Amino acid sequence: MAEPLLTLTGAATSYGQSQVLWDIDLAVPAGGAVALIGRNGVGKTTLLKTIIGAQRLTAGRMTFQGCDVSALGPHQRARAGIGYVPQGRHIFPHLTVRENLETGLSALAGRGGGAMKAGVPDHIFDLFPKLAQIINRKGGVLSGGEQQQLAIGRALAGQPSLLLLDEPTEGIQPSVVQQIEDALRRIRADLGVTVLIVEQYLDFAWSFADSYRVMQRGRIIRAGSTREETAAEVAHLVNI
Amino acid sequence: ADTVKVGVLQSLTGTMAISEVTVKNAEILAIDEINASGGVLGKKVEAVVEDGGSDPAIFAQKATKLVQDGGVVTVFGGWTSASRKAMLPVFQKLKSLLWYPVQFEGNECSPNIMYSGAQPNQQILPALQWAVEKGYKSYFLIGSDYVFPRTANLILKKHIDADKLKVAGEEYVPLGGTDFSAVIAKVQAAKPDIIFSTLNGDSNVSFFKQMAAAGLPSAKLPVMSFSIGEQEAVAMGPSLVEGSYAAWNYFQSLDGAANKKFVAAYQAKFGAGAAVTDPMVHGYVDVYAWKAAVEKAGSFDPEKVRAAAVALDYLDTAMGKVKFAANQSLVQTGYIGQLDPTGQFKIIWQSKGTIDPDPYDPLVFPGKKCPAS
Amino acid sequence: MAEWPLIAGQIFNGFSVASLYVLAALGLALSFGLMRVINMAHGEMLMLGGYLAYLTLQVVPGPLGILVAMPVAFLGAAAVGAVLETTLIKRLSARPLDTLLATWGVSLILQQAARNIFGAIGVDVRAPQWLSHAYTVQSGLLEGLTIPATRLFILAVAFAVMGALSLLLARTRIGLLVRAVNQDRGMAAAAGINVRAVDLSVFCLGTGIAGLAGVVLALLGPVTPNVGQSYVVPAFLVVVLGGLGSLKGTAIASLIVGLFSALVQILVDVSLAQVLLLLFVIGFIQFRPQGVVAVRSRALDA
Amino acid sequence: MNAQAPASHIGTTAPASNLLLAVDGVTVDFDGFKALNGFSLTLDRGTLRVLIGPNGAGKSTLCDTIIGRVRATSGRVIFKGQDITHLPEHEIVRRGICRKFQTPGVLPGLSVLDNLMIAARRDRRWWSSFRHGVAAEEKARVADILETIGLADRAAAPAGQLAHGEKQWLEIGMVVATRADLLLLDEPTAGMGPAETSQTAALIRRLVGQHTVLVIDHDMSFLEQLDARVTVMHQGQFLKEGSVAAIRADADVAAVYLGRAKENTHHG
Amino acid sequence: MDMSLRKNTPLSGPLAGITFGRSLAVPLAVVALGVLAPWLVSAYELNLLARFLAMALLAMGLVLVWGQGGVLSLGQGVFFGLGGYAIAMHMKLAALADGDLPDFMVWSGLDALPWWWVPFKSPLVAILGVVLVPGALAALFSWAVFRRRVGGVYFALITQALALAFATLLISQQPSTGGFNGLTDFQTVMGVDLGTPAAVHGLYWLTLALVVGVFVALRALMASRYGLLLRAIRDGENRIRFLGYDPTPFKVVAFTIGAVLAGLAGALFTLHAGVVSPALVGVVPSIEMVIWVAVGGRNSLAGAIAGTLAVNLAKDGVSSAFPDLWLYALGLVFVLVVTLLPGGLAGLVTDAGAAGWGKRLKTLIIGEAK
Ligand SMILES: Nc1ncnc2c1ncn2[C@@H]1O[C@H](COP(=O)(O)OP(=O)(O)OP(=O)(O)O)[C@@H](O)[C@H]1O
Ligand SMILES: Nc1ncnc2c1ncn2[C@@H]1O[C@H](COP(=O)(O)OP(=O)(O)OP(=O)(O)O)[C@@H](O)[C@H]1O
Ligand SMILES: NC(N)=O
Ligand SMILES: [Mg+2]
Ligand SMILES: [Mg+2]
Repeated sequence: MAEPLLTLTGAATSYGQSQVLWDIDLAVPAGGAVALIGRNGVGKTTLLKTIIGAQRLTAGRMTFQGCDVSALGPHQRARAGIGYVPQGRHIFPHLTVRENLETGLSALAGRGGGAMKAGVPDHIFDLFPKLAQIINRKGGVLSGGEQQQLAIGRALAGQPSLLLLDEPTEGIQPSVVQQIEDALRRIRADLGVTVLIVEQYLDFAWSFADSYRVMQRGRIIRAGSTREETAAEVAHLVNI
Repeated sequence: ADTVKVGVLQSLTGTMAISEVTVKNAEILAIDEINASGGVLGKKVEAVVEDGGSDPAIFAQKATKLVQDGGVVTVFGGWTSASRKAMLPVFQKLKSLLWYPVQFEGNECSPNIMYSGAQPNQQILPALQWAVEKGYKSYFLIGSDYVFPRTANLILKKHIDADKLKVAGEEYVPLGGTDFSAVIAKVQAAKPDIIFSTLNGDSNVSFFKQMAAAGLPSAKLPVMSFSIGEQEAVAMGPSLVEGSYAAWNYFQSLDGAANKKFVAAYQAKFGAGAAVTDPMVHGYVDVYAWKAAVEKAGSFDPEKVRAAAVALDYLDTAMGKVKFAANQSLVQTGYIGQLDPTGQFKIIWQSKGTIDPDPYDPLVFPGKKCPAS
Repeated sequence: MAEWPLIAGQIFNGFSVASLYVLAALGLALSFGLMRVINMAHGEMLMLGGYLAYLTLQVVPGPLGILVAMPVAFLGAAAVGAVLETTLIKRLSARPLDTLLATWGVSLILQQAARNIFGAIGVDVRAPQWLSHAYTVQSGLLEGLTIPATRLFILAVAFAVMGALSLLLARTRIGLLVRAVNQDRGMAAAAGINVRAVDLSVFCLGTGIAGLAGVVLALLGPVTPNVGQSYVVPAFLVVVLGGLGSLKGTAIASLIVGLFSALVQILVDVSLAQVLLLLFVIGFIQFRPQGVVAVRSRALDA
Repeated sequence: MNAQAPASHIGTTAPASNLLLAVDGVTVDFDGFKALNGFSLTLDRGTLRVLIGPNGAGKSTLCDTIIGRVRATSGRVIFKGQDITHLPEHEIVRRGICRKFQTPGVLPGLSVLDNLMIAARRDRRWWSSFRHGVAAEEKARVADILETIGLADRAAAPAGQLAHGEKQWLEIGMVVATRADLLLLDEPTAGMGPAETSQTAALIRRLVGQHTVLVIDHDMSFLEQLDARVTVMHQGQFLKEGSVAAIRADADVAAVYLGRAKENTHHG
Repeated sequence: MDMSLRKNTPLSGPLAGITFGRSLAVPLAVVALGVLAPWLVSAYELNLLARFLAMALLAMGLVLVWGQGGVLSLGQGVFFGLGGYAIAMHMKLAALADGDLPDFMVWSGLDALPWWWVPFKSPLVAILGVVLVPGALAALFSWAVFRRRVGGVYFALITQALALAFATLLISQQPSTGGFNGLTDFQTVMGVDLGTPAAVHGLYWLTLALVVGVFVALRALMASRYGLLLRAIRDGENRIRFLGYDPTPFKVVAFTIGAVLAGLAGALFTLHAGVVSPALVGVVPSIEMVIWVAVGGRNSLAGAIAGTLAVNLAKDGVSSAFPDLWLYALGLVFVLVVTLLPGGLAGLVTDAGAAGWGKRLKTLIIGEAK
């Protein structure tokens, strides 16, 4: 198989004095979908933050598309092609939906001038038609579900090759959850985007991802394929 | 020991530093000269310099420090009346003597202070006398908002009224104020013959610039200033204030060997272009007067020095013949100068002889007295 | 009535003072509204602009010197702003009260530096001949009303700067990026925005405008080490009144402050006008606590 | 027309003995956009009500209006027979309503324990804050809640350092600690795993009776565990009300909210 | 469970912050040294110490207002001034024969005592005025601002404008305030001759006692539920509202206490310095007051005292010898303390603080480490 799109080797990080991640080894193959599962507080979000560069590695290293990116800042990693949808809807509250999406275009800087000028790609509105309806409303006044769609749309505007998703369906109405799930599948299929997703619901994780990683207390304690094992077989690791 | 300590207490920091540092320089110059020529009563004079920080409370604190802990026999210093007022109780309590070098509003007569700066009747009133002689009828009074301008204007108003002339307006701006648009509008509405200005420091620049911009340069509407000296004029760009008037007891352009010698000595030490102003000369004269008084008394004791100082004869100084009167203020001459393009004043008028200092204007404060003799 | 020229004059003066406040406050409003940075050394950027104008006029005397001085002062102040931002402000992001205090320390240092370099007493910047006249109404109701050309010039500069700035923010991506960074730095970076570059540009733009303001202030007043101090407190009040650094709010607030001061000065002196202005501001926030232009948000701690 | 309870039932003079809250024809207009449009709702004492509806239906806005964070353009909110529509927020809370926000609102610089202590305090008037003692009853309750929300071993940690899910728990704990009569829980399980979700459901069921609880959530399996009456809202208006089963079977609800996948076992 | 809960929590008693035993020895020794100071230092140094201790009262107030409440006031000079003027007005009147006017009123052209001066003839009114006038103004002002939910930087800027306006007002109302000169030349207070050593020592000890008393009282207050709520409001004012608390009175109380302490400080300072003037109340002195606290540590009462003494002693020593250097030093101290040492001197004392300092120093030298 080809070289993984993203690798972490011996990665560790901490908030101030308290270490949160220990010795993380992770490889995400290009075109793949990896689900990161684990109880509350085990460090899933922290791991994604480390990958986007919002948390610094205190040990280990990270490569993306074969290059060592350990020393790069978040915006450089975004420009290299990592898109990030954080937990808790971090949209820009005083920017309109359109402007929020346009901020995502910044990740295109240095990747051919035309793409940024062309504006927000249409396929985002195909994936999330609601966004087109509320295009001029301020992000801060949107409902939770609207904000989540916006956050994903913004990440896609930067045309990432790797998309980091932190519990994207949290707080979303069932029919939109469906849409988001469909959208994510289409993102993988049509755009060829690689996905690393944090998800607490094993059913969805299993139906969406090819492989999983279980985290416990800041470590990856188990890795496997969702095709070879059933969700029930790993559930005990998550639910204790 | 064969040294005697004196205090030099001026603002070296804060808003007043700009003016007071020059006075400090002049005082130190005098002390150095005295030491070079053998000191006082055979002792070298050691200057203990302290910073008043442009804050009256610090002046009081430092005055205490100098006299109580520093062992100085006398102190030269102060500029604002606020600093003098704050130091006054200290000198009274510690029975020491302060030499104060700046023109002020009078209304004070402490045995522990030697007032060499002009009393109102030695600066303000001569200026009014000159203006009346010139035929100006309508006066607009502008000042920075503090004690000297307000008291000076109080005196001016009484005298203008008494002379049956007109006060066209009276306006104050906060110290350091820079916006004169409203004041100038009021001046334009009042159409005075002359402006009497007790504006201080930076505000003068704004005032003259905005007057010129509004079509009222000094040539059109004369201004008589009581706080613009050579230093300020040079800094403001003399062309801005060219033709305007000032009243002082000293101008750098004064004739006389003593003045030539003083200016040369000062410029030798502080740069060829350094401007010399009235308060600086008063500070310089104070030190020499102190020396003369000490020698006359044969003692450094403040009480004896004070007694000797008021009994001295006329001294020949850079500002002409001066002496301390019985009320411890300086008997001196009033001059009016007109600014020329180089920042020097052309002396266009002077009082008839020296003027005896009078802290209490008889028109404004009838009944209060502290006579010169 | 003899009062009319005075009242009309004061209304004009209100606009004129407002134009000074706009110029002094715009930079503050930018860095405050967009970065939450209160730059207490802003006044010293005005001062710097004044000194740069003085230096420029030494090199380029003549009628056009002042026009050369404006870009020079803009760039010079922006450069100092860049140094300030990279050495200090960036270390204090998200601590607005601390930036306020630290920049006050900077302001002390810059004032003292100016004192040591240029002397405590200040330098002279003179309006060129083509600005040294006044228009006077010769007849009619407003007979006697005088409008100085310098003040018209400053008014024009204020309008030009406002216009250029709103165009810049509206027509280029910089405005968008700046707002995004302000609202959520971490997320902005993750979206690919170079937050450091944005911070730096905004701050430099703000100090640059202050430098420009310093040039025109020098036409009306002195250039001294503490010239900035006399403008910075009212400029802060403008920012408070204007509401979170919106340009429109800053402009309206400047006008309110300018007209208020000018009109009450018909009745009271400058000192009292200053006190009344503060009372007015406190009264004003009883009705519009968010300032002239309010920003709404659902966030719990916006 | 959509009011599920006739407005005439609601009045400040004669509150029905069992009636705790009545939202009476409330409209909230944001610059022309009506987030709530003549919406009415009544809650009886000691009951549990579930509120669902599409994203943007106005559920959070309803909570905002009840708690005073957003002011009704028209209509009234009656609580315990009194009109609270225009009271300041803290006054409304003191009358016995507490709300959990959709994004956790804990006090980041304070310890978990202090967060709870502040919430548990009965007397919230400023002049009574100068004493030091803490009522034994409050202390016991906080200890109890700490156990329940599983944060006992993190009691001294600053709340800002908790993970998202832990913050959710803490905020639920804070709401419970206030002992308010009416608890508004806006998406209490967002970010929780299935195990925690079940625990939350159990906790809420225990609270009912002593408290009146309004739960908003999108997780149908969670709502099933709650097994309460469900009100569905849509575009700021009342759409349907009924049991969980009835709602799941409803075609209108499916159309605007559930979507095609009724068989979906987790969120919907 | 309950036991472990109570350990190390601020809720466990009024003196929870103070650990008894060994650590009490240091403060006791310091206080003892303070009590003996009149015999240890010169009269001038004692006067300096007395002034600075008076200022420390104000600084401790800022710890409550700024450190605990997160409310930065750039207008403490106003309240300092009000306290100072209240006592100074009394002393001016006390020195006069019946019917006489203070000198500055006479030469400002006033012929009757302004009505608001009259009550200050009474020493009781003056003493009450020292705390009530600043307290009432602060309560009114802060209530007007806080109730409209204006805070943070806005509040800081408004207080700065307040300082400017107050100083301007004092100066411009010369006939009744003494203007730029302020009030000075006091002889007696409450019938005691201020010049006698007994009066000087007595006033010094009074100041010291107040510093100690206020220290203990504020410490207890910060450990009380009020202190906790104040910190909670600093953290999330809106969150607190939705827990049923009205943040406004808490902030108003803190600001008022800060103002009362400033007023007290101003009165004592005026007694020690023998002068009160607008130079003490304006924008710059008000910011300098914040520097004392920033240097000492905004969350530490002891730090605030230490910071006040340190900055003012340095000012006294350095500014005369190196006037130019002093301003650079002051500016630099401010920049460095705020950026590298947000906990101030107090932060240095704790081990964690020292480690943090080392780290920040490293960051400064080597570069970003976030
Ligand atoms: N800013 C922070 N400072 C200190 N500790 C933190 C911070 N953010 C998170 N932590 C701690 O790091 C650990 C991991 O947190 P993280 O947010 O990565 O968990 P998570 O697996 O994403 O949990 P959840 O499922 O609840 O979102 C937790 O114990 C949390 O308390
Ligand atoms: N302050 C505001 N200004 C303008 N529009 C607003 C404001 N607050 C909310 N809205 C709009 O009102 C609608 C209802 O929002 P609300 O948050 O109540 O929805 P919700 O039902 O809670 O949705 P979700 O389930 O996604 O949380 C949304 O479309 C939102 O954009
Ligand atoms: N004495 C003066 N000029 O204040
Ligand atoms: Mg998480
Ligand atoms: Mg909601």
